[in-house]
Amino acid sequence: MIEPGLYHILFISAALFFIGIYGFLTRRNLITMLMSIELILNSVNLNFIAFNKYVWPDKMDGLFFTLFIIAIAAAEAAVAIAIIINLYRSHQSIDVENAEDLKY
Amino acid sequence: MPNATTIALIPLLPLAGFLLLGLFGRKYLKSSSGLIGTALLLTSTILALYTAYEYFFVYGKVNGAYQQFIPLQLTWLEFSKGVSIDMGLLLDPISVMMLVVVSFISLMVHIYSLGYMKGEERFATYYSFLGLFTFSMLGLVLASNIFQIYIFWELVGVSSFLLIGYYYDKPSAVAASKKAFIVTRFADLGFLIGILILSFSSGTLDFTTLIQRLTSPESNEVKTAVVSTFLGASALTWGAALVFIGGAGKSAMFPLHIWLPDAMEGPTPVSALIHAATMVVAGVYLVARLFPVFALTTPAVLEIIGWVGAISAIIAAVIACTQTDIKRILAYSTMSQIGYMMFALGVSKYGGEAGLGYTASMFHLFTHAMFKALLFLGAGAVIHYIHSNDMRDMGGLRKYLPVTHITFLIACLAIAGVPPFAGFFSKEEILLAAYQNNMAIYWIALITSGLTAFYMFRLYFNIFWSKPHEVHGEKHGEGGFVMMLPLVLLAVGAAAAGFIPFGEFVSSDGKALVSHFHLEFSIAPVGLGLAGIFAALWLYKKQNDKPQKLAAALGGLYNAAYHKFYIDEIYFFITKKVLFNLIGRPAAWFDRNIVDGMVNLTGNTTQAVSEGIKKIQSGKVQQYAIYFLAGVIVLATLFIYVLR
Amino acid sequence: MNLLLLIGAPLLTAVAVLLSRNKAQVKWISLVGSVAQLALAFALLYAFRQERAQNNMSQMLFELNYKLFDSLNINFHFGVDGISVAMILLTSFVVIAGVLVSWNIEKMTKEFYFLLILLALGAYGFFISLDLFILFFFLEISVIPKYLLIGIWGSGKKEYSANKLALMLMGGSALILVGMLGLYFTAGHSFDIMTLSKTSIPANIQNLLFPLLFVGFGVFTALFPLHTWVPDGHSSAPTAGSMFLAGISMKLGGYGCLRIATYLLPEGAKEYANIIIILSAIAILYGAFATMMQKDLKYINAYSSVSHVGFSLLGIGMLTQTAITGALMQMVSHGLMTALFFAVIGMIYDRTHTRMTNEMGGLMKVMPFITTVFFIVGLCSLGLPGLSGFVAEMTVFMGSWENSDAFHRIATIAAAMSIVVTAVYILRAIGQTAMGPITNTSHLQLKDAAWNEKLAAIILVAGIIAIGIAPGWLNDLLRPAAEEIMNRIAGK
Amino acid sequence: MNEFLTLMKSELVVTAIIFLLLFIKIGKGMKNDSLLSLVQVLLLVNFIAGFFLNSTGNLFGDMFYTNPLIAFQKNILSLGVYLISLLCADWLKKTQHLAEFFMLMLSALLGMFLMISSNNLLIFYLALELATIPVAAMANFDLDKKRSSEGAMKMILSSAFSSGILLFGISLLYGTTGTISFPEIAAQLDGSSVQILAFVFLFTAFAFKLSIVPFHLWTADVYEGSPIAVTSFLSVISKGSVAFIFITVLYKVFQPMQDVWYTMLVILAVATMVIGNLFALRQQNIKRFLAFSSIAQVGFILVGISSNDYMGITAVVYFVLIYVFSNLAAFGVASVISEHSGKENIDEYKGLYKTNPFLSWILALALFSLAGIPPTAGFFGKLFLLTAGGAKAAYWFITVAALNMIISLYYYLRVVRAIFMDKNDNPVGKIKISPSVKLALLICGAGIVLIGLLSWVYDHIHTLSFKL
Repeated sequence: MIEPGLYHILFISAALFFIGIYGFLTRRNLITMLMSIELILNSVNLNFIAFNKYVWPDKMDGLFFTLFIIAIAAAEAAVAIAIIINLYRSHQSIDVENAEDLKY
Repeated sequence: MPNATTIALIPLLPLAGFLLLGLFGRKYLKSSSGLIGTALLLTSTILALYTAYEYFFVYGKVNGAYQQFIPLQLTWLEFSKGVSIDMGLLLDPISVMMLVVVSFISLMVHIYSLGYMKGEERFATYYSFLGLFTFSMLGLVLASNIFQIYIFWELVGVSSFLLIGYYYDKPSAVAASKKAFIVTRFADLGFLIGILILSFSSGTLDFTTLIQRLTSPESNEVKTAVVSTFLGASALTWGAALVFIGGAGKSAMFPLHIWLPDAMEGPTPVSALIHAATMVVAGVYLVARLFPVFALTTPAVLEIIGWVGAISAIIAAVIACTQTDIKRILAYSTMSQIGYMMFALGVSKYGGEAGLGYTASMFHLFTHAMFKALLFLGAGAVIHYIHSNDMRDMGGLRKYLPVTHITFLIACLAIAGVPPFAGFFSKEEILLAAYQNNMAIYWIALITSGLTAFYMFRLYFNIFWSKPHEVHGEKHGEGGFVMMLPLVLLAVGAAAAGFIPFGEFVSSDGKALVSHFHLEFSIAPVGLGLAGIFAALWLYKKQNDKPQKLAAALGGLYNAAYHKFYIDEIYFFITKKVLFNLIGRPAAWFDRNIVDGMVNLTGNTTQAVSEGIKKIQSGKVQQYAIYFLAGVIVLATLFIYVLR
Repeated sequence: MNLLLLIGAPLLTAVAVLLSRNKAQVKWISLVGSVAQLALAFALLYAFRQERAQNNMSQMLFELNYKLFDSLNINFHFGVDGISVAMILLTSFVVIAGVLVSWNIEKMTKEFYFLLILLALGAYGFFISLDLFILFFFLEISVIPKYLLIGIWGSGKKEYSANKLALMLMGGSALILVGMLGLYFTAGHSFDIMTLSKTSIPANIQNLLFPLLFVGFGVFTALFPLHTWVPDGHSSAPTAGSMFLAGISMKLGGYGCLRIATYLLPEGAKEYANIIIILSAIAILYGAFATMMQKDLKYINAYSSVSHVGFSLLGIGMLTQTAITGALMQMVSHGLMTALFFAVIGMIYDRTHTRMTNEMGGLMKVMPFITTVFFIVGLCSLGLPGLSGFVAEMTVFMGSWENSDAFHRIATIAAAMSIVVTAVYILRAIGQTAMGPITNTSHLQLKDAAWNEKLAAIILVAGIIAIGIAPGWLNDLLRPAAEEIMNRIAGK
Repeated sequence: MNEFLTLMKSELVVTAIIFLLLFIKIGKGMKNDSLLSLVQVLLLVNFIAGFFLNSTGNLFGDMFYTNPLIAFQKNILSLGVYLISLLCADWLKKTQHLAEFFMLMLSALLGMFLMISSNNLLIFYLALELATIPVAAMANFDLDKKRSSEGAMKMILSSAFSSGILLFGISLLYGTTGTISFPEIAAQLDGSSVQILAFVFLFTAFAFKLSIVPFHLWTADVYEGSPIAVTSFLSVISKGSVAFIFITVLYKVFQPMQDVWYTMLVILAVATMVIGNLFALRQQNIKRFLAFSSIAQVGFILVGISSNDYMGITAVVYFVLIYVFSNLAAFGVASVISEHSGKENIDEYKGLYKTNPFLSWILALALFSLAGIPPTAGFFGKLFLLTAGGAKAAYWFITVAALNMIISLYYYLRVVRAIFMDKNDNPVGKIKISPSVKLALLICGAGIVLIGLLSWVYDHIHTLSFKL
């Protein structure tokens, strides 16, 4: 049973980050895209925590930052979902490919 | 020192006439304009004669030579230290002589026109133009500065343009005026560059200084100018040659003569004034003015001048024999006579006995002015009477136009060089000068004088004898006193001018030159002249078919001469085909399509690009994210790996 | 005398025009304004000559210096030397003539006159500013009025021409802007021309900046091959518009080429002089030949402008005092001449409703006054002595001839050849329109010039003749200024 | 405590207004007209209040920092908001959620205030989100329009995405430096690869907000989709605020990396100007057109920023001030026209001058100012940006920028041409302009004409920024 080091966690968070991006780029469903953004934010949170714990144990900035990010993420999600619902009203779908009238 | 204002008034009075009649003539002074113009010119003629008297007899000679006065010299435009255009009055024998000639002939024409142009729609305009011309010509004559002469040179050019184009609604007249202006303009280009060269190498534009600097071989101006060469000829040679081109253009020397015959489209008195007596001899005057430079510094150019003159003389004479438009015949004879003056200068040397050609040339200029103006005015009377320029419509007019007939005959005798008329003396001197210096030219001149006699009397007989004239309708007479007076006065001049001891007054170096006649020498030219006259008598006294036979016999030569040796056609080809089609059209095309095309091209490419890249804005939010990431990655790699 | 008047007068006029109620008021107000400007210009000339007479030989007279953007060291710095005075005179002449000929504009009269006066304002300001930034400001002011004048009141493919003109001029200004900033930083944060003229700028920077500035201003004055806005712009513009364009705006460029590019960057000027000479010699001949082929009177004058303006650029390129003086004379002369030419064309067009030479003929019979003026301007353009064109061209030639090497000589001769070609196309134009039989019988009813047209023509003709008969005064005005410029070029 | 009041006064005022509106809303509410006029008054008060008691200092353990220049920047923003409230009055009166709209807008404004004076990455991030999320909601305010919600969706998603990237960058920065307060970071920077990566991430977030190419693609769609009031808010106010903080971050925090970001700015500036212009060239919808033109304008702002000295700061602040007037004037006219005739296409503007000379002149003035033609202020603004950029004597850079002015002039003239020259059978009808709009337009016009010529404005900003 080995103690997980900084780089393990960074690896995981990086993985999460890219998974999130991948999801954002590929999923057609708006809600899912929103969720992948949450993944990105969580990877960031992991980063902060890890750095805080392993590199700068005496500076709590990372921790607080994480808390704030969570809060903001919630707010963002709320507004986003509101918008998506409204979009659904007008487009009768929450598929990103149906919302491409504005272009060129 | 003569009084500046008196002399200044001589050109300024006609100018006043020009302004007065030009501005108010057509409205207020319609009828009186003729008299006003004539009065003004009469005054300036009197002043001119007075000046001449004063110059030759009051101030007279100082140690054997007439002095040169510059009573007035105003700086008009200064280019740099010492190089400036001055407006000045230069008095020396030739300028005084020209002063008299110009003002006198112009006066004659003014008077004559009172009758000839009566009832014309633009009577006032006509007189204002005459005033402008007289002013410019007098200014040219009196010029003390080479650039001043150029200025008035251009002005006489434009006034001749205006007067040729006087009947502006006749397309032929318009064409002729344009032709005259453009051809002379082309020559003036040479003149201008010549001036630039001369003025640069002499460091001045003032005649006296310029001549004095360029004729003293040890002066450093000459040294430097001679050293700097272009195409094997020294700068000075080029300068002098180019200046001569200017003169040749104005004086209708071959091959720049093509405008002169067409210029006859203008009213006949104008032809008499401008294209016979005064303006066309400006070239001769210019050469005479710069004669020391030509003679002492650039003899090569003088040689060319001689040949050009001779060739022009004979070519014109030959053509004149074949033409039927009486004014054109006179035009060609003018050209030929000016050729005489030119080669007379060409064969002359500077100073002393050798300077005979110079004197002769000026002498001929003088006499020629008389009888040629007379011829034109006479022709004018005939045309006025017949309403046609064509010899073939005429004949047997001697009864109907007695005065014209007599005076015309006198003029013909004069130009044919029959003693004791004026032409005889001047022509003799020219031939003598040629004989002494250049045999080839002498022979050409001799033949020419024969031809001259022939075609003049061909003209004379065709007009006044030949077929009898049938009167249809009532004929107004010879045009009354105002038209006869000038004829008579000029006839007197043409008859008597020869007895003036010209060498006394005018010579290359100002010293008196006694012209002595060898009887045995005169035999040849006079004989030839008489031969020509009798040939004309035999051919044209009575209407017959000998001329046609002769023409047929001569065949090719006749045709060539009849078509003026096709020189016009050559010019036409050069201008229309080469200038317009090979240069003008391509230039215009290039500008519209290439240069402008470039500008439009840039515009269109921008448009095209912006159309091409619109796909980036696809409207797909995920693609936006892809571009976003791409940006991030590119920047990151760029700044982490590439730029450090 | 206070130079601010020169800006104030047009400014007041413009405001008054905006406030005026009806067309008549607009016209008269602008006429009064332009008369006032003319008076001011003459007053300036007088005052200037007085100062010089009491030999006040300082390069710039009547200097004013107000702080504008203090932190950037940008100042309202005004002052005049002979060149500026001459140019201001020219401007005032053209302005009053332009106001007069457009007397019968019916469409949006107020806007029309407002824009005209704005143009004038720009020109006056440009000619008196001694601060690059302000100078540029005034230069730019005139772009939009031009655009609108052509676009709204123009004829033919006006939108296209207006766009082309505005964009090409903008391109020119862009280059000027860069060069300007370059000067600003190399001279240690100063736009002041007088300061810049005292500072010595390293040669490599001069060689970098000179083309920017010269080409930039060159676009304004139809430097070959950037002249293509000229034919289109001039031919599409309304009469007064063309007059202002050719008479004033093109001079802004020439002035800039000399006063900014050449004067401030002498080394660069020497470096590129030969190129300038080649380009302008080409422009002179090529413009003339291109003109020969034109049938539209306005195109004829536009192309001949390209050719004539070439002389002033040639003079600048020759870098001798006389040549530069000639170049300036040519600017003034061409300004008056071409304005008059356009005015006449406008008068003819208003009557015959065509500008095609081959559709006219014998107009001299029906409109003697107009055709006489046409003759005069034509003869001026082909350099007839007694009219301004001759003086200017001869001065350029004499000046050019002072460089004694073959290259300059050949360039000069090439340029001189144009006097023949010019004669050809001018006489063709005159012959086809004024002379000959009347081809179109409907032309027999045409009226001759009205009072305003006569007045406009007479004013400009007076200017042309005043220079042509007695060039001395203009020479005295320009030569010392040219000498100052030459001193800097000669490194004195 | 007293210090707290003075330093945070602008934020406090805005907050107060927000709460007032909230109470009115949960109270019995008000008629739109009266509410609107009340809000307008309040905003005016807010703007005027900005002029007093400006002092330097920091709060919350150096998280919040302010100084006269920052106060001035905040004033510019409040002025903009005030003008918007006037310009879009006609549209605002129609919306049934007026109070909410202003609450959102003002909280966004509050966010911007905080962002400008943030001195710490945490508060910066919070403020950034506060300045973004409400705007997304506002973008959706034409609830029944498909395009509106689409725009809003695009905005919220892409901004969330970009803030994700930003946060990742911040985390890396924190990891390498161990701090999130600006001054300390500046001290800690050593230019290692990780930090550069972090910087790039951070930079892109700004780039996204300023819509710098290639992070700009959301801009046009959102602008076109959302109501004009929001579009103008986005294009002027949020752009301006981000530009201000961008300068602070670059100059204060990343000063050690200046050669990195200078190069980056140059590249992106050129790209932004060119792409923005090329797209603007062929737009038909006026809003979309102005969107791309504003992208091009940002390119010029970058030129100014690249100078990296007080000259740049001054130029940028000055330009933004002018930009507020010019762009708002343009949007104002657009909104008036679209409100009364529903026309938003440039072709439909043809012959506008015949019917509405006043609107035409204002629009023309605004466009000339945007194109940088004298005597409008835009000329000076652009010129000073280029001057600032020229300080580094990168001539080709300036030349490219200057040449871009040609293209931009071309498309601005397109509109002018449509208004003044082109014929049109059914032009926009005669429009009765409501007084408040007229007032706003006049203010804008005056600003466009005067700010350039009244040089003391510039000098004032200069003195403010010179003190730093």
